[in-house]
Amino acid sequence: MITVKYFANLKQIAGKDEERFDLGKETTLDQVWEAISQTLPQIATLIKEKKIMVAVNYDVVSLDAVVHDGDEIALLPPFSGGS
Amino acid sequence: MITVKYFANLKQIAGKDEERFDLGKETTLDQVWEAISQTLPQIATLIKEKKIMVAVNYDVVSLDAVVHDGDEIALLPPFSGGS
Amino acid sequence: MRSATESKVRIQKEDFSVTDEIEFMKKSSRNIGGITVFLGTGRETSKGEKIADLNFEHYPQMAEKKLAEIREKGIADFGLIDMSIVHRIGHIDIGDNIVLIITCGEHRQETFKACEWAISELKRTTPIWKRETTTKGEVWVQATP
Amino acid sequence: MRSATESKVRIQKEDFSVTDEIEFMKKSSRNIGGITVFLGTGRETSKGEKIADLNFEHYPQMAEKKLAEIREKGIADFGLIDMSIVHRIGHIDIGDNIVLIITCGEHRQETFKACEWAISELKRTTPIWKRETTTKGEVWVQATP
Repeated sequence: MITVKYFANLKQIAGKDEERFDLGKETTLDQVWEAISQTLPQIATLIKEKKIMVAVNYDVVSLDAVVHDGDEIALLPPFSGGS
Repeated sequence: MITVKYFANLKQIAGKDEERFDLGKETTLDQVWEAISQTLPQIATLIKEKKIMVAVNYDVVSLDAVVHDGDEIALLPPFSGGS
Repeated sequence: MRSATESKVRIQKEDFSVTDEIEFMKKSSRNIGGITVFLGTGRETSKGEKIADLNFEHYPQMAEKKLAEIREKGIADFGLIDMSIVHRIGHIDIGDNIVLIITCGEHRQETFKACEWAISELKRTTPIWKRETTTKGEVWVQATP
Repeated sequence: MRSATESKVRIQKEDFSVTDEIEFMKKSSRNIGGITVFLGTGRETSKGEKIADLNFEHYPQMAEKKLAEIREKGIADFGLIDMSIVHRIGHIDIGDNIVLIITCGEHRQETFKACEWAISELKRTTPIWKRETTTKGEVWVQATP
């Protein structure tokens, strides 16, 4: 299982904090987006338009990264911390 | 009367905080140094070597400034405030 | 109020005391000569709109990890004695403290450079989001450089 | 401890509270978004020599006048909301606060620039002198830029 986490406006769009997908031992982010687009096409579009950064296990990765069973994937809208 | 004030190491060299001179209604700084050199030749030398800044009535002035009766002249060694 | 002694990078709901955080940092060394502090606070207006409510959310673990990376890189790259970063989350009142960055060095020059770099880096790399409620409604703010 | 509310430029023997000074400055406006603080503190060593005693002396009236000029010019030139400067005189222990400069703005950029400018300007224009006593004896320190 991989976990996908939603933050800020993405959480509002998704209507949830996180969801889980069973995509085998190893898969690509593209296949994760494919899985998300089944129920959340709006979010898949934002990813394709590169309006979202992606972190795997707390580090930002490129959109062609490979992910593994047990990984935590986070979809991160532009940050606005620091005042 | 004009007042001449000594600070930091100049106070130690002069052995006093300040002294007063009666140099008439209007005079030049050169005449003030002349008066100082009578008793404190060491300080007059530091002034000539431009190792001291001079303030008249709390503003730094050039060494050819004219001073008036009642003015406060301060001899200022290089500053070292601010940590 | 969570204590300054807990950790040099923290994300917390509670307010912090700038004096306590500085005094804690001073314990790092007796050779600190310059300390620069950046304090971000809640403004009343945003792009001309009056703010009714201000809220911060973060991605736990990743946000703390990024702050720790900023601290380590800042100390190494700028030759600091120490650095600390605290960011608040949850509801913030106008005028309240939001973020605190403290940089300590032997001399002041490196502490200014490092502090300014650290707040830019925080905005760029740390998963924290601001939600502003104004008369026009609620918006998740986009990053401002 | 002399109170933050007395004046926004002060020279005093007593220590100050960084938190109190910041909170006093926050009262200037509800639109402060960034505050930069520089705090100079007493270091244990100077040019490799261990410091046994640290003392500051100032030229009363002129020093306060110069700090007021720095404050006014800094606010005007950098577009700040407000600025305050406090400098201590007399005996300073290692680790103790010496000087505090607080710059407040709507955004952070101008507060960093103004704070760094203000401390350089203070060192350049304000008649304050440091006397260090080390194992080599007592010296009046020459300005360090």
